[in-house]
Amino acid sequence: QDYQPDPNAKPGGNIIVTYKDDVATLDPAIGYDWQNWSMIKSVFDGLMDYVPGTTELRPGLAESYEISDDGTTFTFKLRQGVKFHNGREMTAEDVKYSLDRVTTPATQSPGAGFFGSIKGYDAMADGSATSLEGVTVVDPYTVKIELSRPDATFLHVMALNFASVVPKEAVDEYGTDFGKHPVGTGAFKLADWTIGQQLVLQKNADYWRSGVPYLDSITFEVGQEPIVALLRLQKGEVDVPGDGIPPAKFNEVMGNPDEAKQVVVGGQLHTGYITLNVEMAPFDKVEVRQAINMAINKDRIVQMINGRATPATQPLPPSMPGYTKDYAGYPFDPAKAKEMLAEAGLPDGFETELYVMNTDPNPRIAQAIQQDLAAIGVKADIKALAQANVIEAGGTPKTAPMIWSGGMAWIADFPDPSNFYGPILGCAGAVEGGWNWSWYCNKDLDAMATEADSITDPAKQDERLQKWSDVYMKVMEDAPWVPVFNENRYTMKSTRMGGADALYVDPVSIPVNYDYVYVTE
Amino acid sequence: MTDATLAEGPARPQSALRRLLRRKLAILGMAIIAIVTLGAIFAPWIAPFAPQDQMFDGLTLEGAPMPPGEKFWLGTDLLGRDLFSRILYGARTSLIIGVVANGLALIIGTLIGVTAGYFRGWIGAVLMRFTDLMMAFPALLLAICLAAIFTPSLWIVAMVIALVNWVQTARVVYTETSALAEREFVAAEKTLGAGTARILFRHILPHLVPMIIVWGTLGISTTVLLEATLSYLGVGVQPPTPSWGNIIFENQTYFQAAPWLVFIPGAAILLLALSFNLVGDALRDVLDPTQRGRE
Amino acid sequence: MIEVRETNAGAGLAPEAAQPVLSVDGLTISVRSEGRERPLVSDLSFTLARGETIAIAGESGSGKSLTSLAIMGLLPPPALHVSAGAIRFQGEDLTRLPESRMRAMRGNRIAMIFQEPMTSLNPVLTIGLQLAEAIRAHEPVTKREARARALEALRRVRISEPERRMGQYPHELSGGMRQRVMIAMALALRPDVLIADEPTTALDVTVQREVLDLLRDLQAEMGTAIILITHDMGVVAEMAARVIVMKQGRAVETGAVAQIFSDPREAYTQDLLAAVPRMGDGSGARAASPEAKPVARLRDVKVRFDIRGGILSQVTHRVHAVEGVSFDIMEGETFSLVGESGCGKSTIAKALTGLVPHQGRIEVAGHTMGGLSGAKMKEMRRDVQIVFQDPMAALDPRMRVGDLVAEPLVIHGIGTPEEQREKVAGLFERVGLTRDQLDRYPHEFSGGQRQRICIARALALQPKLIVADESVSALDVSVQARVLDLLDALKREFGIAYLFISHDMAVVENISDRIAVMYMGQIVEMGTRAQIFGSPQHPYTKRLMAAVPIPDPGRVRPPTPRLSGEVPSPVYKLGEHPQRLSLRNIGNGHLVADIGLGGVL
Amino acid sequence: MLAYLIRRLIQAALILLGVSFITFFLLFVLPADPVRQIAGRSATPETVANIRHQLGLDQPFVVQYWRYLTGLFQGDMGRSYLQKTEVATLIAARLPATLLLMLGAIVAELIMGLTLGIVAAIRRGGALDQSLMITSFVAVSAPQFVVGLLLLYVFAVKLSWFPIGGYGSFSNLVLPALTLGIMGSGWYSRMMRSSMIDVLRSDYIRTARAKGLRRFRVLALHAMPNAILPIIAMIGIDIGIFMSGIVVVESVFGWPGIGQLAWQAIQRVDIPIIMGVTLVSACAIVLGNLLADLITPFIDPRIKLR
Ligand SMILES: Nc1ncnc2c1ncn2[C@@H]1O[C@H](COP(=O)(O)OP(=O)(O)OP(=O)(O)O)[C@@H](O)[C@H]1O
Ligand SMILES: Nc1ncnc2c1ncn2[C@@H]1O[C@H](COP(=O)(O)OP(=O)(O)OP(=O)(O)O)[C@@H](O)[C@H]1O
Ligand SMILES: [Mg+2]
Ligand SMILES: [Mg+2]
Repeated sequence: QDYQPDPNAKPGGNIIVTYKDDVATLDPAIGYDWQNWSMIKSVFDGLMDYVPGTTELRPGLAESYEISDDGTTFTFKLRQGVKFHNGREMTAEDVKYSLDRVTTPATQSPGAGFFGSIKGYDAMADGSATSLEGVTVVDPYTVKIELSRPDATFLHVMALNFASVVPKEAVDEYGTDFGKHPVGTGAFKLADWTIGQQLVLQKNADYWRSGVPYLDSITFEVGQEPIVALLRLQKGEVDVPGDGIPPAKFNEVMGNPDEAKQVVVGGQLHTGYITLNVEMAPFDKVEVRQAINMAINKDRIVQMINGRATPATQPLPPSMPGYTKDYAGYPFDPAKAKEMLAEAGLPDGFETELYVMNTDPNPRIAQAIQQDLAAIGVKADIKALAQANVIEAGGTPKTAPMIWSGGMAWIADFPDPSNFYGPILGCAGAVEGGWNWSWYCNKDLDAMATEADSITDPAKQDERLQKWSDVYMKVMEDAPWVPVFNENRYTMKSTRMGGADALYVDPVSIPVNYDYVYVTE
Repeated sequence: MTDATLAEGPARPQSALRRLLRRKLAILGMAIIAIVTLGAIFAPWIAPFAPQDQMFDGLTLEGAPMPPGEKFWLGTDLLGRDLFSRILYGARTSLIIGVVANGLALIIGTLIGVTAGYFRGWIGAVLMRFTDLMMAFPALLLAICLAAIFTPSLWIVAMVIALVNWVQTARVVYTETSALAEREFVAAEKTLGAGTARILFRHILPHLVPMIIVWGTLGISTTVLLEATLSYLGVGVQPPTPSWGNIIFENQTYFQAAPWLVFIPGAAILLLALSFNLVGDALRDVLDPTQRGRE
Repeated sequence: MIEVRETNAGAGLAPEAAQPVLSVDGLTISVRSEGRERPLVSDLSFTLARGETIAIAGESGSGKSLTSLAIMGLLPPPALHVSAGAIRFQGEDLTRLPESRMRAMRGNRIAMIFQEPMTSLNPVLTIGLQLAEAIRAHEPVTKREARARALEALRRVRISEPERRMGQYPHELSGGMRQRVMIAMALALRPDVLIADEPTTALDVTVQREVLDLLRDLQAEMGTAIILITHDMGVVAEMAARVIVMKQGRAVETGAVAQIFSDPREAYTQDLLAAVPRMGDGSGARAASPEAKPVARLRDVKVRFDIRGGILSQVTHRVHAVEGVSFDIMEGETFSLVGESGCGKSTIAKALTGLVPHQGRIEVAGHTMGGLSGAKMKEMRRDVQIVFQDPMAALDPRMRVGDLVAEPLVIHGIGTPEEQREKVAGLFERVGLTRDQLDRYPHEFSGGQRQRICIARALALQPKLIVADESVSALDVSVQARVLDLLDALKREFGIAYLFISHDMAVVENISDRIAVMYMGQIVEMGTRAQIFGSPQHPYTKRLMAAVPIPDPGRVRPPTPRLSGEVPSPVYKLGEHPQRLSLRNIGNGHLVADIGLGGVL
Repeated sequence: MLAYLIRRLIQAALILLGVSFITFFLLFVLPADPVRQIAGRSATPETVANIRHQLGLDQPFVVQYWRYLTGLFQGDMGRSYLQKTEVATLIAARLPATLLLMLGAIVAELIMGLTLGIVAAIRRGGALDQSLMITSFVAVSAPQFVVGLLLLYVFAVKLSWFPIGGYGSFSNLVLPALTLGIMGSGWYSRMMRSSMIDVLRSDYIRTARAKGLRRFRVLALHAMPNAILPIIAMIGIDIGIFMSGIVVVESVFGWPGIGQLAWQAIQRVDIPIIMGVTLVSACAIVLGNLLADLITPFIDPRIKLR
């Protein structure tokens, strides 16, 4: 099944998108910020792709693929005649080169770990090999990838930016500056980049998908305060404010019917949660963790952020496959929470610390949490720190008893339930420097997760999702997290922007799927 | 003592305080400072609500803060807390920063400036090079690093602010002291056998008072805002402890939607700084004997 | 500069003494303070005829400067203002003139030279610009013309190298040269009236001489009427035809100079004239008794100041401020140092009091200076005290005078606070001040009173030697006389020795026992008062003497050669040294240096 | 003069060395690990160790500092950990904008501050003086973010006199420079007022008036240069103070300067960028001070540089 482009779409035009933060790099092996994530998606392609506006996989540079019965060998047939922006045809060699590159430690890719299931990855990671053993070029248009274990998420991994195909000669030419001179096969190519000011992507006339993109070019202006971006949008100078509607203006925009019409609302693969460090007393007691879960007034927090989210019941967001629909989560019940604390031997509560990243609205949310905890006798000191310091504290043993995740994690890399487990709830992440900030390590669950991910047969997809659902339900029993809310997405666009609403809340392309939107004038 | 000295009584000039109290603006300034200080001290009794209380009716259903009104005199903030109570409690922090930290910076700056300005030679050279070095640091960066290394708390923040803010004072005091050290009355004191400490504290320091007052009063706003910047960067006073500065910074993007959240604490800072300036100006005139008879 | 202007056409050609160019009528200047009006100048009247010079004399603070400022319309608002009377300039009342008309008048028709040549020129603008702008402010001339006329004006005041001066800044000029520039500026537009407020008080005798001569010549040439303000009766006698004597804001006596000098009617005028030190009548001085021991011995004292430059800021030049000076001061003796500005007098005073490091040997009351420990130094300082030239500068303006005088007692830990206060009160009475003034601040005293306070402070420790560095130069004659009397009385009473530094030869002659004449850091002549004043040997000494104005209107001064060069500078490159003079004893301890030092002499 | 310059430059180099050492040390002890930022959330401990080794962050402090220093002497400021780009390139791309903004701000604050100060000095004690005093306190107490947005809202959005942010032309510069300059103008007006009052009392001003010069000429030519002397030294100090304002102002106006770069780098412990920005701004401050010192002799001929 493929996407049906909008029949009314008109080619041509330029749109202006703004961001506050600068774009760090367009190197697909490195870029991991949400600004460059979607830009890289438009400049590069991977073997796999998603149907625009959905979480459904579709083939990308691969025309088709085959999975062996044991789920460990993937054979991709490449499209022929796909040209890089430098004019050379893309071949299987490029695919292999790209995967080797992203897994080589010298590249310092933050996404290397996603490829851990490919045979030979460990040898790459410790530097003893220079090429992935499991990736073989069968012929110029066929590439075979062997895994060391069955991995049901592997097709999603191949749709990640990190798996984008890059031409070796361009990487060699620019070396570490490849990120500033990207060459890919995508719908757009980089036309101009004035550091700190703007970045212009230009339509790739030779794009292998026919008919798209519609836009002639996209200008990204960086360093723009969201409030100012909104003012410019209202004056018609900007088409999409990349950072969304600033909280300070949210009520004003939504209260104005004309402006509210320009807003597209959608879900997002996001969960905001509090980690409870199970290695630190008293969070080592499950009753305490459950009590905390019952103490948080999620509705109030959602109200405080102007209702831009829905209260969460579990780690997975509702739009994620594997979400347990009939699970109501812990009820908000401070009285019960207090009782449970008393049962755990803490009738007078206790003192603890809540780490939080220092950008609005996170300190505010932390203060709301703090107040809820105070109601059951738990006195939490807030430590609002720079992102890097919070991450540092989370990854250091017995340092941060509680962390509010906002601003740092967790928008899914790909729409699969496994993405919410490994590094942030599994044992693998519960190490020094890891991202499992609750230090929750349940071997049984790890085993269940591995089992689930070994079910590669598409026919058994439901069984797999059920397994994942079970995993997360078990997690909720042990309560290392307090899932607080799932953020919604509010994308604002200028009146001249066309294309289905789904494109503006595309779950994998934030803020907009650039390849398919168009302008109406 | 003898009758003669008693008889001098009326001729003896009135105390500085008495003369200060004759000035209307100075009294206004002192009154405001007193109100702020008392408000800070007695905040628990005056404040209608606890400063960290996030009240249910403090937010609209859409999550917007309440404008000033009957229940919340100065309105509420984004978490539904009473702004008036927060301003009262915030005065504690801001007074400590604006008065203690700023005062400490002034003292350090003055000491270093005076020492360097009076003792030429290597002591002066070393101190001034050190000052140059400190001046070459982007102050904010230094503050961020220092505050991040020591876990942030009100007193740490106050120290950090004092540590980065003395530099300009030192520079200016240095220049002034160098000039004073050349004045004839200093030479005259030396020939009387006056020791260095005596010359510095009895004769040079009093002449620096007017300048120190200008810097000190202008410095109040600057330090209070610096504390806010630090809070904003997460290396300042930790939430939910209010300070005038961090109330502004937390809410500055809302200055249109909820102007009271920015302009009321802003006015408080301004008022405090202005009051100190009024008192300072008056104090300067009162302490300056050459101004006597010209009031 | 030949030009004819409507208003004063022919003024120089046919001076009509009877027609006043300026008349002041019942002028009262008041200050508004604490809501009350207090008159500072009351009911002052006088007229000034074309080409005439009138002097206003009187003690400090008598309202001389205020009167001149009132004429210029420059009283500092809002406190000071003319509260009654009129100032008529060619029939127009200046006090009623709007500011724009008054501005047109200033500099053009009425010009003024101020008391302080050092601070009256803008330090950041060139001389040429400051001159030219005065011309351009009143006459529509091009920049080039204005410059040409400025240069012309500089030539007229006989400044050396006028072209170069045009591009120089005030600090690059000596005091005398600056005063010439001020005069050039004032006279560039040939004003009808020139007000000169103490034009020479701050200057050396030699320079004073030149400036006075210049003023007189220029007046003769241009026919400008001059109001000369001064407290120096010698200057009055030499320059003016008529004199107004002021006291406490009132004119106490007005008349022709000859008549006032010969037959003063008012008691105050008589006092004033009596107080004028005259050369050749020094009476009270005694020669030191031969058995007297020296309190201070200076042997080959040198003081040099380093001037740094270069990348490592190494010493490249040195100021040889004092270059091998030797003399003794005996107990109970007044030893005077005279010489032009910059010759090193103050530096010797500073070396003697330990304020600057020196080479050579200085012994004071048995202590050898240099390398003294802190405690020893403090002890030594009990024996030498210094009284500076400017009493205001020497007193910390933020302390009460009682505390200031008690300072030395506190520092040296003498007595309890009560005893100290008693002692200070006693000292106050001794120098002629009252107890109830103890709690006032320095600015609340007159200059003379302040100097007494300084003297009281110097006396507090009962020193053996007091260094008086120009201690009376800034005081007006009557006050000066009182202070000198005080010094003399103290000398008799306590046997204090003085090192007296002054450029006023008349004062020096009156009080000294022995005198040393300095030039460029070295002594050129030394001897008893009789030797120096009776038979000056060195040409430099002679020149100093000749420059002194004589308070006798009848006396006609013999023409002196005019010099306009600068005093040569005592700055030498590292390694170079000034030529050392050797002193010859020409009998009875009268020492004279070899003649022929420097180009000027 | 040349000798003076050389001596000052040597001094400046020493100061920069000190700044680099202290900053490097502070960043070394800072409780945040850049490697974790680089490695991402899916990294294994081996990967982290590997990256740490590649960057040399496992070496002792002295070795790391020495390496940085030697690199610096060869003109190498290192590579950004996260942007994977030469720091020199990043800074070079953004520095002109920041310098331009600072220059604009200095001009703005001088124009505003000096004018207000002079007016207050002339009208000393009057109602205008009092209200100008309050104005200067408002200027000093106003948070720059709010000032910036207010200016933007009024002059760009409502009145359309200036563009809403951006970079390139003079009209882009006006509002940000004004915002940054407002705080300084408060300080300057106070300084200028007292300095001007002193100067107006001086003898040479009386002389100028006695010459019959126009009031304007007396103020502009005779009083201003003298009154401004103590102010010039402040300008050098100012550049340091600007650094914090620049972060805010640049983001409000979308001004592509180093403030934003620094801000992002601090958030994510991108040490090479923090070091680079610190050194560059220290350089600016030191040179600013030097420049101020070099200018003074032109205004005041009494001052000789030695
Ligand atoms: N701005 C002022 N405010 C109040 N009183 C003043 C002011 N200026 C001068 N006076 C007073 O006016 C009186 C006359 O001052 P003036 O300057 O005319 O004295 P003078 O005769 O020129 O003395 P000197 O010889 O010391 O220059 C003095 O008592 C002085 O204290
Ligand atoms: N600290 C110093 N550094 C450099 N040169 C100095 C210093 N003090 C004095 N001089 C120079 O030393 C020389 C002698 O100065 P001194 O003050 O002793 O002269 P003076 O005879 O007291 O003159 P006056 O009559 O003007 O007071 C002058 O050329 C002066 O410029
Ligand atoms: Mg006078
Ligand atoms: Mg002298």
